[in-house]
Amino acid sequence: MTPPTAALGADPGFVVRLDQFSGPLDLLLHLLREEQIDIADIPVARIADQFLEVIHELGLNQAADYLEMAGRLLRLKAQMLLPRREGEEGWEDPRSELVRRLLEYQQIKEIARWLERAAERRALQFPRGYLPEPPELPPPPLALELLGFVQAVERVIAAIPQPVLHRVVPRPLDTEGALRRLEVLLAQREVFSWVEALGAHPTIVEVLSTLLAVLELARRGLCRLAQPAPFEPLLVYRETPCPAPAVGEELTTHVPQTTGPVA
Amino acid sequence: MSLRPLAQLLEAALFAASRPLTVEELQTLEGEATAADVRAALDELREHYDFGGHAVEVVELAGGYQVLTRRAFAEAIERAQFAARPARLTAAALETLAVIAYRQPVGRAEIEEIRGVSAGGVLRTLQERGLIEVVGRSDGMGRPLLYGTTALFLELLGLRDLAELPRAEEFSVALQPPRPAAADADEAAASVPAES
Amino acid sequence: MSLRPLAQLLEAALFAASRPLTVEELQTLEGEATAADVRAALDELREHYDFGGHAVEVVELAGGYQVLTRRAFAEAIERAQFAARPARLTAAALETLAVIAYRQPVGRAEIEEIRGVSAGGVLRTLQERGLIEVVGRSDGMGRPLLYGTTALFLELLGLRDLAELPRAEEFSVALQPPRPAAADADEAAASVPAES
Repeated sequence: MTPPTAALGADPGFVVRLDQFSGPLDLLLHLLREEQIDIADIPVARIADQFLEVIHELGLNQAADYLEMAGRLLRLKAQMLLPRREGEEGWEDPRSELVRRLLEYQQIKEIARWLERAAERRALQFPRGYLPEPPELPPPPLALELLGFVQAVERVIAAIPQPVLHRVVPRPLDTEGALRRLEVLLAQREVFSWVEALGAHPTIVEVLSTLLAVLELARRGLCRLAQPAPFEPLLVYRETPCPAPAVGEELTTHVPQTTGPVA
Repeated sequence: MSLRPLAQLLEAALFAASRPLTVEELQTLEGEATAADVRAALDELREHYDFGGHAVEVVELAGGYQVLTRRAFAEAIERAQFAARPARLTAAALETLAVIAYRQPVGRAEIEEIRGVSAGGVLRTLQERGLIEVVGRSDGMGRPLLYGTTALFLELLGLRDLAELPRAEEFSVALQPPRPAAADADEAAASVPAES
Repeated sequence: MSLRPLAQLLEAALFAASRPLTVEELQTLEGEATAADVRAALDELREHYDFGGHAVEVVELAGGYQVLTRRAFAEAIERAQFAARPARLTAAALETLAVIAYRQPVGRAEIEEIRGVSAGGVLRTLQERGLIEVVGRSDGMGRPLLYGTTALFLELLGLRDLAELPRAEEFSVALQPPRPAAADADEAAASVPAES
């Protein structure tokens, strides 16, 4: 039989899909079976490489469980490479834990197969298809216990995906950084929209920093600002600095709608 | 006297089907059978039920045939109340009820977001059971219905009012729809290309 | 030979129920009937079905009794589309059930350790299908929920009780290369409980 990894590369029609395995242990058993390997004496290095190759071929996007197993196999591979003295006392085969898990899982798989057959056999017998309307009696009293209720709440909470908690870092306004970005833009171009200094997905902090920086540059007389129409972005015009800039004058003269909202 | 093969087939089909079956449908069970064969086998089955003292009979109904329990036994069965399972809520119903109890008034969309599964059938069951009721409409898109728990709900749990729900504050805070990580401000900040 | 009154009552009740009924439940049909009376009447009904050549039989299931069609008619019923089999379980669901059936009461962590994959989704599905339920809490860290199988699990597998599951030791613990799949399947089939 061809090893699955070789087959993957050789024949595009042969596809091993990750969802055909019910987990990394299942995939591992599959590889061992394909290679007719004794579970008790696994050539870890070879199997680890094959395992990695297969999960690589299959795409890793949703395979956290497989990645964890890949990590274990690689650690094991490294452990097997460590030198050991002949007949050393107390040497424990680093593979024994993996062997135990594989055997346990293999047993579960056999039980699962037994259950499946039992269910199939049972499915050959049909219950009565027509069930009479329930009698027109008051429904039996409903049993609701506080303990069961609280457990239900806890189950729901446990099943809610936990939001990733981020460390909250105090974030001061970065006017200095915004100034540097604006100065670069001013050196390159006569006129540009202040929005260009913001980047693709600005945070509110960056918007504020940039706005303050623009105003600061205008105050220093390095640029002048204009807003063509209400709600339109401010335009930043390059200005040669005067020795004695009139503070704020540029702003009021060049912004036709001083009360106009800034987009 | 034992039932003959075609009568056996008809018995199996009439037992397993959820509705009356017509003679034409019953013919499909056995390729060679004519309508007359099927009618003869139906008669055989009917006689078998009648003379064997069975509690069921072959009834002609809605253009087809069905095996039903005889009327004489209906009363005894009703008295025994087998038809309904002992009334306990399923895990899904209980969990939905829990979300409503701690988040009310709450709409279906939020319940589904929190539990991660659709809630339509369960909401109907809970409403039929009188454990929840529509308490209003949200102002949001489509003005969805909002649900809340009923007096019966409190009664069954032995509570005087909602304030007596166990760990009310802790649970009402914990039962939030999951927040997508992308909405996080830190992530947004990280995606701004570094410049200078 | 005609069915006697108690056997008739049982037949009516078993036809009307959507699940196996226990001897205790069947006793409530007839105030004076003892458990022994009910068992005798069940035997009478069973023999009647067997010797009368009926397409249905009395099956002992999940601690109770249910009337089901005989296996021989499954193909004809399905072919005519008068009834459908229940949805098959996925491999993940079957493996999870296997762990729970043999280790119950068992927590999620142990299930995940044995299967090597996270179990949240499968546990939820099995719970919603009514095949497993929360049976308690462990004393360990965080007091995790413990799961066990339900009566519906036994019903689905056609088992009288959990004792009918083969002992875990009967499943080969292969320290040698696994045998071809076909041989495996035969062996599993052979250990399915024989028809009663």
